[in-house]
Amino acid sequence: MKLGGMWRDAIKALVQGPSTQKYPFERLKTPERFRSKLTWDLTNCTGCGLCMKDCPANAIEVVTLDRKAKRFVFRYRVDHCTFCGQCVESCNKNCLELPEDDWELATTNRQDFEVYYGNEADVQIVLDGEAETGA
Amino acid sequence: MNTLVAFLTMVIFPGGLFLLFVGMMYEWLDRKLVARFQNRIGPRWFQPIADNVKLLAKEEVLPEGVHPQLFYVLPVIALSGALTAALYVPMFGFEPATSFNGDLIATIYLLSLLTLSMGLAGANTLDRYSLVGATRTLTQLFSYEAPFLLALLGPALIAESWQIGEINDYARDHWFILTQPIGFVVALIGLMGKLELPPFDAPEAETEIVAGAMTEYSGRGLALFHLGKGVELVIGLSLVAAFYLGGLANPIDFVVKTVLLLGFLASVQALMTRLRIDQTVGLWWRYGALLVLTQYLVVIIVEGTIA
Amino acid sequence: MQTETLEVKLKTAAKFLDRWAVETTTPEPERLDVVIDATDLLAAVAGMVKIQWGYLATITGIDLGVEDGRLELLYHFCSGPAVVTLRVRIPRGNAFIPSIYEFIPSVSFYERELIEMLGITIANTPNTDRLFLPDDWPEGVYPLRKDFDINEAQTPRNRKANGNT
Amino acid sequence: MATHNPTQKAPERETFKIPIGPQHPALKEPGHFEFAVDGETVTDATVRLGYVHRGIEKGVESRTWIQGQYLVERVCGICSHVHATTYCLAVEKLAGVEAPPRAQAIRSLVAELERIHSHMLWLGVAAHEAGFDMLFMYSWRDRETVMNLLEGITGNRVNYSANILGGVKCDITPEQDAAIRAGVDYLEERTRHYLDVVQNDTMFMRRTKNVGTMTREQAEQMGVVGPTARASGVPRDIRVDAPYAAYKDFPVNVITETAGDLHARFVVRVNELFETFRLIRAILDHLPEGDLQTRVKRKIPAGETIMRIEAPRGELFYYVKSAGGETPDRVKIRTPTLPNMASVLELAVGHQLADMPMILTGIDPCFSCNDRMITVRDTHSNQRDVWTWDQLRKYGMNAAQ
Repeated sequence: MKLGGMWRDAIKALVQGPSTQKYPFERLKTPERFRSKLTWDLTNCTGCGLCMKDCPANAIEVVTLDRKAKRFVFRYRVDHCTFCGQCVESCNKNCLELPEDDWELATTNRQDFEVYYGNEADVQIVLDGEAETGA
Repeated sequence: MNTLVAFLTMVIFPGGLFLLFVGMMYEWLDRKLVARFQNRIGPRWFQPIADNVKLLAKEEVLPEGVHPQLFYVLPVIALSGALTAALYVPMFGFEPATSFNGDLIATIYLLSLLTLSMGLAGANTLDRYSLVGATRTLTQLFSYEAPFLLALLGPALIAESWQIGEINDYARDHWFILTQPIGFVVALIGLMGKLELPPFDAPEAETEIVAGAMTEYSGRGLALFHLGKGVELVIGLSLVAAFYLGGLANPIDFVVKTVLLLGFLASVQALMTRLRIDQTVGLWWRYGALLVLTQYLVVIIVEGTIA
Repeated sequence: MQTETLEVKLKTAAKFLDRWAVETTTPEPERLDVVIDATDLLAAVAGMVKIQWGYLATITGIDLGVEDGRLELLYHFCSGPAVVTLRVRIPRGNAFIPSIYEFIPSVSFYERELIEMLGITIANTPNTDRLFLPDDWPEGVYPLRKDFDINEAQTPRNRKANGNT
Repeated sequence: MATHNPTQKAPERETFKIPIGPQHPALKEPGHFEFAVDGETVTDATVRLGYVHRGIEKGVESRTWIQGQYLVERVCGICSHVHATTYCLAVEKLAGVEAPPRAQAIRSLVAELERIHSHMLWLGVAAHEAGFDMLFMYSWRDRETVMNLLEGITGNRVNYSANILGGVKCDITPEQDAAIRAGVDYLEERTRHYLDVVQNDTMFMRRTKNVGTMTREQAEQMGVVGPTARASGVPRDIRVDAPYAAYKDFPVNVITETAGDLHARFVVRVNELFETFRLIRAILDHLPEGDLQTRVKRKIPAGETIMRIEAPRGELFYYVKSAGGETPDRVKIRTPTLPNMASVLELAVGHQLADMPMILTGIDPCFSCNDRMITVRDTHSNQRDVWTWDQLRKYGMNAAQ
């Protein structure tokens, strides 16, 4: 039985200063396995669509323009993504990667959450196509 | 000219505005210290000022089913009670602005006005948290008031005066903390009960009854109650320091002593678990009051033998 | 009970439940499934409670589909590693089962879940209020049935929000 | 004076009711409790849950087996790993495959780290409900250690996604091994200190001793699980009763207390932390070598299975049925909070209002796990009509003295 059993902690805290991390001014290094914004590499992709099928959040869409010519556009919705990493595991060709450092994703513009990967010309075709159907 | 000086004394310095400011500073210091004890950063120095400015600027919502006049007037009474009490206390180490024989009792009751107003304010609304909070506020008032009063009367008894100013002068060469340690502890803890600081914060225990009696208050009313509490904190600390820590001779004396006391209060707040209201009452009546009375007995006997 | 081995536990239960069993299977080493008639449910549950065989973990309700035309209720009793399941099948159209509340008071919320999720009428259960679903959920729409249609489940508030009244 | 929630049916009697929730400082998750009070003494308790019901059981039916794992992981924000593990183990059983030993060991390791995280979080929350913010702040500060470890191993602080059907995604590297050991050493030292505080701090003891006492008979009758049952002397732990994942190779000692009050629940949970530290070191010492994953087909053969796991809060029960397709036919989840919740309302009656948040937190409730509705009516016959202010005050005073 004692009164104020945590007094040692209190004194220690006074001497050492707060343990709070001052976020925007000080950043901790994210661990190597941290999952942030998905990246896609066209080189090995076969357009099998397993990533799209397995994504639990429907964040991925692989648009096939021409399978033989390997013209794929990878549409990725960052705001839908739950960063579970299943797509990376599902991909047999290692086209997908979740890097650890691109995690400050907050934005005021909804459009920023829609990311397209692929050849610039192909992306433009997909974007135009969308614009046509949307109108 | 005299009226002008009196006016300034009351409204600007050391009473009135300056007192409100100091109250907010002491509140900040208290919050900051508790935060630091808990290994947090805590608020910046202008946080209480920002809080109060924001609250004062905001609309005051009149809840359904309250007595409107009472609802508006209670915070004013609370704050004015606290500010009036400051006139009889040697604030910042200066002589009390005004005094009369027996102002000690008047001060203590002016200070109780805040608690009483809060209790009434809680009872005034239909809100169930407010009602329970009001019950607890008043229950607590009945429990700490007597020991607190008795603890402050201890030094008065020796100083043979009921005037705060005179006791303060007398206490300068008599450190009552040494001769009446129990009274000191009871006075300090009574002050915590009065201000509803943890561990005596059952009346506003946020995990049970949200904000207690204050739940329905917003805007100006809440700000006035807050300011009143800040002022009361300063007055309470000055009283205890003046009576038990060798009096308040000058501003430096005041700052050193009251800040020391505040540090002690903050550490108690951080280290203790909130008491249930029945435990609070039990503590006060079973231990607080009895210990003070015992000390009285000793003081009277010792005084008697010396005299 | 604690010292009994898995086999002994399962054997005790199997022997005890044999008088009501329509069919007894052991799908996995630690499990025993006993199919019983709905009319025998009360007797079987009362018996399990009386011989103090484990505790009721939960009741699972399954819709076997429109073609099959039946609902299945699984009363899972657990004791250490052993799990004994009483399987009761009732017709989909006339889903009715007696409450086992009088033997196991904590069963109330499992039964209420069955009521609103699968549309089963449970006799003598003390409380039939809404459990999971919103207060304005339409009557007669049971989400865990296989023929559940999300469009039927629109609550008035949702409908208002979606603009289709 | 007593106003009533319009969504409730007409009350049988007029009482002074204190509502807690769905938005309330004491509850960080939504749930609506109503405590009828007699002065400060609680005479009746009811609860309405369901504010965060997301239809996960139905949702899993319309997703593939793989997607289902990430959905059930989100049943609970704190013990997400145990949900995914239970699901994976059940599906693997159905598919007739077994994850490699190393994967099973890592599953257990992450589960134990999660137990530390959950218990320390609970310790903080429970202390906060008692008004002991100091313990709250410090236990949450130290919880960061284990969260950083989990982030390092799995890549996330909550919803780790460490599992995948047929194994785990993440390996333990030698650096991580060292980091975990260092973290566990630090936490063990801190936990020893917290045990000392919980067991010896006078003020804290006054709020926990003999509050919400549940006898062993009551515990068995109500079917409570997990630390709540173990605090009442019921040695019920699935890790021991029916070992899963790697617990066959790493046996667990069951921690029990006999008092059954809030204090016992504190002591049981803190002591369980020491057992967890021991387990983590044992797993790290004897981590089996080998693969991390085996292949699981996309179509799971028809069948059904039951999987039980010891979550930080108690027994987690999964019933999974496959019709042979790419999606589950039925997934039934019974979380540990559900059987424990009934005990709260049972225990509430007769206690002080001030003890309510603590009794409620004593079982470590998880509303997002649970979301059901329970009503318990007591037999307290002292029914009063509408309370007047005088009566209330008088009762407050009487209760206080």
